[in-house]
Amino acid sequence: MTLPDDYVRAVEAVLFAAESPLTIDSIRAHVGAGDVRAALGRLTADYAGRGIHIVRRGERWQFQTAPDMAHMLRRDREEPRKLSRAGIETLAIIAYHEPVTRAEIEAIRGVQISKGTLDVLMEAGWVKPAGRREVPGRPLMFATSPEFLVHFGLASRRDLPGIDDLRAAGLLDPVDLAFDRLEDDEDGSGVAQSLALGRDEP
Amino acid sequence: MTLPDDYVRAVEAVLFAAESPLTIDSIRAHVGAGDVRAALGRLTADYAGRGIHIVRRGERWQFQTAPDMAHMLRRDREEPRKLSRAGIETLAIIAYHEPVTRAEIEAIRGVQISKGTLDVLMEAGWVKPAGRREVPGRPLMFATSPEFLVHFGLASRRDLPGIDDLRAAGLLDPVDLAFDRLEDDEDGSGVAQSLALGRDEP
Amino acid sequence: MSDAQLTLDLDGWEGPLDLLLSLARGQKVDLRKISILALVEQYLAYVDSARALKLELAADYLVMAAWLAYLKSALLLPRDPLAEPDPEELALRLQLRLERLSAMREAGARLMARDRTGRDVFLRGAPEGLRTVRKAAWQAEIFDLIAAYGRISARMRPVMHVVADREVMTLEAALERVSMLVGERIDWSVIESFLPEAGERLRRSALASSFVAALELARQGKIELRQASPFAPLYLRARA
Repeated sequence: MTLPDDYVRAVEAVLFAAESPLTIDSIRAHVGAGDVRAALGRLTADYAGRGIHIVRRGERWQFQTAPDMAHMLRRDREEPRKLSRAGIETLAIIAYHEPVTRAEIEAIRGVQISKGTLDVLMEAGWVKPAGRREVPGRPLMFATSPEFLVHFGLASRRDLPGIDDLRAAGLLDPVDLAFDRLEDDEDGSGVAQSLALGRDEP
Repeated sequence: MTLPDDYVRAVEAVLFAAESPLTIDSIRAHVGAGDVRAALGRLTADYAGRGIHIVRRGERWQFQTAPDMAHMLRRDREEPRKLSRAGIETLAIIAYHEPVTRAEIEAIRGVQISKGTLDVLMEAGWVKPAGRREVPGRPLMFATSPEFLVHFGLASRRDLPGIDDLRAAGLLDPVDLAFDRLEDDEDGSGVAQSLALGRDEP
Repeated sequence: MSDAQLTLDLDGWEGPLDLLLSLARGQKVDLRKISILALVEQYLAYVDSARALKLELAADYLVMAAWLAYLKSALLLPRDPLAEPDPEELALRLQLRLERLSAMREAGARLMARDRTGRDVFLRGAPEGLRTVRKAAWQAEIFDLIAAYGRISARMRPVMHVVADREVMTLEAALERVSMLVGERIDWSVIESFLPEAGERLRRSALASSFVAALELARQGKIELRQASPFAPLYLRARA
């Protein structure tokens, strides 16, 4: 491994000194013109296998400790507050479906969201309002924030666990849409078949 | 350079996440028994020549950005700002009467000038001190700078329009004349509004 | 799942769909292969047992129970092609909803199991921080400068009140003229006849001065004044 040049060193220092994840533009504002992305690539490789890593979170980059060091560091630290089951499900629905309205969240969960649930997610900084749906009543939509990606260690929303499989299986589509597609795909026989199972079983 | 072993990596991560410099004992409290000093030596060598260093302060150790990168952590950003009314008037008096003392500026303006006003003009680079008036107290005099001419697109101070030009342009309309004209206006807001526009009126 | 377990967990569910999903999971098969009919029966059994124990059930559990009872009977009856809505469609929709809730529940669990900041990975404890020093780039236009000087000049220039040159007849001149002319008249003469030939501005001044002169001469006993009524013509005559 060769020593990094001064531009790479500057990116390294700025990222290290930062109090929050930095975009490429904000890094460049400090280190001046140059290939920040290439420098980040070089640094990411340099730190792979070390006790600290460089990671991308959305469009932002930061240093953090290697995940396998968790047990060394957890001591004398408070665990982040535990989310309720309603909170976890609501967060998952927002993350996998965003932007999504409160009514859409409730349709998936089959139960009304209590007022505190969204508040807790917004207070944690993981969820933020994301405009209004242009339908009658113009309901507010919700989406995840950059802090959500940081907290859950996601480079982007595409890294949400299993999101590609869920999408491929149509499990991120509304029931109506999924139902119509089932009818089209299998022109009724599939429906009949799966329900035959339902009927035959005791 | 070989990759560090897990003990070295643990020391690295602990040092990174620490909120203050750590003694060898407090590092050991986190990472468990082992040669912390050797691990620190290894890390110090690994980071030599990088953008961040491991440094020893007395009996405590910490990460910090490389000293030659300190200037990167600070970034100057220029923000356009309009001169205040006091600022532009003071600048005008200096331009038309230079060299002038602060007392003379105040006599012409009829209003005291705050210390900040001249500071702003000097910070902008348009005004500079120009010797002292040989009167009791030897007050400082001010004059415009070459940058002043450049900024305002003037070849010389003689290019500033004279009093007769100002009168011809309607810029000498006495303020109370403007008031007379506006007294016909019924409501106060109309007066305020037209006053703001007063100098544009024929 | 026994009734006892069900009642123990009475408050553990977040609504009927949650309960249905738990029951469906009890079938230990792919959700796409669950028996909706078995599920319906389990749910109805749960609601019955809760009632038997005289437990208060939230209204939405009872609404779901009524709906499922309807679905059950529709599924069991010979298929009526004209029946609306088609019970098999209803069953499929319920199954799709359960699949979606289940998918999100698993996604939530996987999300929570990730390496989370502050629990599994840590950020730098004492970052130096980055500083942005804002520097003002002062702006002003040449017009602002000139206008400002115009404003100061207008404000500070000595204020001069100029009175336009006006044609006037002084009181002295009027006294002299009226005394002279009144001696030459024998009878009453209207005051306007004492005024000089002049333009309108001088005439107004002369009228005012001559009127004051007439009052003064009358006070001195040199002339007499006569006026029929207010604003009527004013006549002058030398005192005999």
